[in-house]
Amino acid sequence: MPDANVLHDATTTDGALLVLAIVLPAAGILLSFVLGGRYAERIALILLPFGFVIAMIIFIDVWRSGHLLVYIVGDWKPPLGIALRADGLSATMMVAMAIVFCAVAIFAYADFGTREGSAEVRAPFAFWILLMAIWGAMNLVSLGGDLFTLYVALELLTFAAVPLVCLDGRAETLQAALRYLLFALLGSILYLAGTALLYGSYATLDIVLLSRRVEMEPATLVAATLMTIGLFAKTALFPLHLWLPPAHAGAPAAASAVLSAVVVKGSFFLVVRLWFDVMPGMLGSAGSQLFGVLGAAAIIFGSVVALQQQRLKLLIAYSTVAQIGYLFLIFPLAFDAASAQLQGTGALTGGIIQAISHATAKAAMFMAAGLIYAALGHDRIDDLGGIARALPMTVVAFALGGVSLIGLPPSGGFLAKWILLEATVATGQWWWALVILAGGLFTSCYMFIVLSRAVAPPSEPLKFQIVVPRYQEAAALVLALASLLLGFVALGPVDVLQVGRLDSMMVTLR
Amino acid sequence: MTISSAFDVGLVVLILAVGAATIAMREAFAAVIGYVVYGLLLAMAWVRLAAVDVALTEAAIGGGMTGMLMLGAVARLRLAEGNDIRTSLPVRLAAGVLCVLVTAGVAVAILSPPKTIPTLAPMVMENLAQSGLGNPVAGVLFVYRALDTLLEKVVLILALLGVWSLAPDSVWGGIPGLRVYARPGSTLTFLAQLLPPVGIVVAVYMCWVGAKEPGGAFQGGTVLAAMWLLVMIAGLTSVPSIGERWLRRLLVVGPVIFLGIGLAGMVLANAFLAYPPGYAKPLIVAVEVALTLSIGAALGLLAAGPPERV
Amino acid sequence: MNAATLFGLCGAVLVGLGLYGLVTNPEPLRKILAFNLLGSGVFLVFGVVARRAAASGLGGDPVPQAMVITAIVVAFAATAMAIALVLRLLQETGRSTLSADDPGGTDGGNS
Amino acid sequence: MKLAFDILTVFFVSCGAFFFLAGTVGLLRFPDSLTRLHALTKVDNLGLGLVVLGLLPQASGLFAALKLVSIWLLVQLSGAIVTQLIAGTVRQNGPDG
Repeated sequence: MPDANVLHDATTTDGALLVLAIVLPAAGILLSFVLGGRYAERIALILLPFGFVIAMIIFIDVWRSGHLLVYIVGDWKPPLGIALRADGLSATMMVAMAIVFCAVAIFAYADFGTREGSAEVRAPFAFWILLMAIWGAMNLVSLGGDLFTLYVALELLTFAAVPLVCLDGRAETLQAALRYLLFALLGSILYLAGTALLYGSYATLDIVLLSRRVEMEPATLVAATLMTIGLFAKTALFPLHLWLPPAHAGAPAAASAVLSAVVVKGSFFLVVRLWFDVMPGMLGSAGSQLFGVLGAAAIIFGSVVALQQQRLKLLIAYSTVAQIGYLFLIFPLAFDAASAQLQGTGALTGGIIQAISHATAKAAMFMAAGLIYAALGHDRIDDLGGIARALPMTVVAFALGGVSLIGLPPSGGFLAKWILLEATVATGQWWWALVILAGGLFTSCYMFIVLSRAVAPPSEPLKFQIVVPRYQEAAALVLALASLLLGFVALGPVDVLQVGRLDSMMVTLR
Repeated sequence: MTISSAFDVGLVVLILAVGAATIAMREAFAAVIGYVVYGLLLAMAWVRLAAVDVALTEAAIGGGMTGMLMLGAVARLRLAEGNDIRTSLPVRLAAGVLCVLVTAGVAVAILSPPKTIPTLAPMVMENLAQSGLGNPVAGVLFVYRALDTLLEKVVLILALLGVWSLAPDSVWGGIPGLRVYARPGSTLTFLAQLLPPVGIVVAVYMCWVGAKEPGGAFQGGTVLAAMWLLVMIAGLTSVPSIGERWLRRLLVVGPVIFLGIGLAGMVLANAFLAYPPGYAKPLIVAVEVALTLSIGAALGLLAAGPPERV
Repeated sequence: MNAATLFGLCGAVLVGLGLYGLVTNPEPLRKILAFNLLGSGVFLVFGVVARRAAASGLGGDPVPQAMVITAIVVAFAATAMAIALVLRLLQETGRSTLSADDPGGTDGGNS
Repeated sequence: MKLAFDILTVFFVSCGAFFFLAGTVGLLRFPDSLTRLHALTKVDNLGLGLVVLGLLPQASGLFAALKLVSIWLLVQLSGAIVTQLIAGTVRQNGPDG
């Protein structure tokens, strides 16, 4: 093996950026907490753009050099210490999430802004700190090179996400939050059980070291199964999705956007890390088909239930259940029968693009739905008549998000589905192509229902509760446009996703 | 069978029996009491597994603090409406099968250890001298895996914020709804006057020996939290409102100092969360002292719950 | 069978017991209790992993022991948040149920 | 000398264990809260006291012996007070409170 000795265990130049990406949110949380009052908002609004800049620099670095960025924390190399690593996947996720965070921050400024001189207010204070926490947790999920560090990241994500659900303190949202918390705790404890068993077998939890040491053993299989079930519960993959719709639909709009766009992607990302990076040869044909079946069931079930919804936010939440399903189709499609390995090429690229395009589109749609709710005082789909004339920008943002979900060109959704369809052809698994196409059909149906109601004339003159600020509409529109134009990355840096993948794959081929 | 293995078998049987009872009992109150007993038995199991640090943490947090939290909740929930019907039999059967499968899986994993059992213990010990610490667990927590420990403190702050955020808007910045039983001259007051001095000495001792022997910031912090709660419940000191400046500062002082020293390591040593050679031990002790205070405050406030009055 | 394996099997059974309670018990407080039981079973597995890797004059591998300490504190924080939610729900509604379609009730049966 | 210490230990710890057993039987068998408390205090005072006394000859030094005694004292203190509190509650709210 030529690269068996390349451990990725030396800090690279610019590695300090990785530390910054984690320390900055942590410092922001602590500072906001102690300063209180309006500082939480100010600190978040200053730091989040910085987060985008850092993510961009990391991305460009990885892209240009074609190498990982590595930072060895405390100068203790794995297995004793912890490494932070940015490969193509993590750099891409970080940039995409940073864009969503910035847009959400602009959007939330209207709902959670506090006036000059007013005392500390509960909801804004909590919201901004929790937003920074999710940002930090996502960075840690992307960069963490150690499965236990990733457990801490998962818990950060949980503790930040659950209070967001019930910020308004209504009984339904409290119930949704409690349910979400129980599912999430079950998920993380199962994940933790898996890490215990893996440590017991290999005395390391470092991803790169583990990928070199794992062997097909009972303990390893049990560990991987437990971790996967736990992560499925957190990702809300069918049939562990029950917590998602009430939680995502009940939260305030800005929070829904973050929860649906970002938080579920965190645990999905760990599923990818686990199966593509740590043990690409373990899933096997049957396992990858099972993942695909669950994904397909999620697509069909989520879409069908979405079609029956009376309320806009619930419809969008069920659509999230369906869209998560696509992410798991990559497993059967990435499975290479010849080497019995998951190949981190075509299908994985499609999956990551799907994750990003869903993140941007869904955040835009939740924001749009939130604006419609705020303007009308309700979100009953049947009574949306006239809203397209009253809030054209909002409805356009919603529609563009839908375009990406359906998968029309040139949207990111189109590119993702195109790549996945290509993979079905290449691997000869036509049945997944049917699922992908059926999902698109369902999505167009419920999008059509909503949009046809929105452009219809109102049955009675609309009474507006509030005037919707322009910049909120703009934030939603920008995200929707980002999702729409994501398809053009096909001309650009898609290959960045491969950075850092090749070597871990080659090593496990021994 | 030797005496010690007979003891182990007895202990395991007791743990499983009490554990099963906490699940099976109909009365929530009885189940919670069972859980406290269970926590203490589990602490003994940790001693038998030669993990005294964990035993201390489990006894203090797993049994003590969690039990107290649960008891408070049961007392309040008693007033609630009678609860819903039991889960249907098919569901219970399906769940039973699932749980047997999971148990079997974990058991198989435990019964098939690798031929040579890998360990990091020698590596931990080899490098421990550099830091001047004597307790290998403290070495892992504050030297090798300091990042996890630091971030876990942030998790604690977030959890507290999450608990606080459940308060109604009108009482934000108010006083947590800890039940106070202030009756001057009562035995509780007596206990709250007598125990804290001892408790504080114990906490300081635990934090101090943590560098050399079992103990440390977590265990010391938990004892501090318990003493603080006792004094508050007895009404000897008022429950602080969550907006208090000193309280917020106390809560973050540990993580902030930890983070600060970590960042200084980028300049003074050669990496984030690395300690300059020769200064490792004093720096770690400083971090531990600050963390003990912050952890104590955070655990106490987590147990006290969200603000309920202004 | 040595002591470590014995406690390991104990942990495995506790994981199953806790999972069962979490899935089948309708009361949120009891679910939280079951979660703690499940958690302590997982922690025991860590303890066994540490114990059987004893070397260099130590009673066990300190790395998993340190991880358990971190995890115990996180589990306590989670319990505190869950209980606060239950009590707040009680305050709002006078009840503390998770409504008819119980989380983890029917759906937890898959794996 | 060692033998004499060991005999002392066995004797006192056995006595302590007896009181633990008796106290536990009392806890399970006695009819109401107050009598049960009465049974429990025997465990705290005598049972634990005898066990500690029995362990003293085995202590590795003065400091360890002091630790053992302080455990007994602390349990005495908290046991007595908690018993008081429970009994007070029982008197206030009746036997079911």
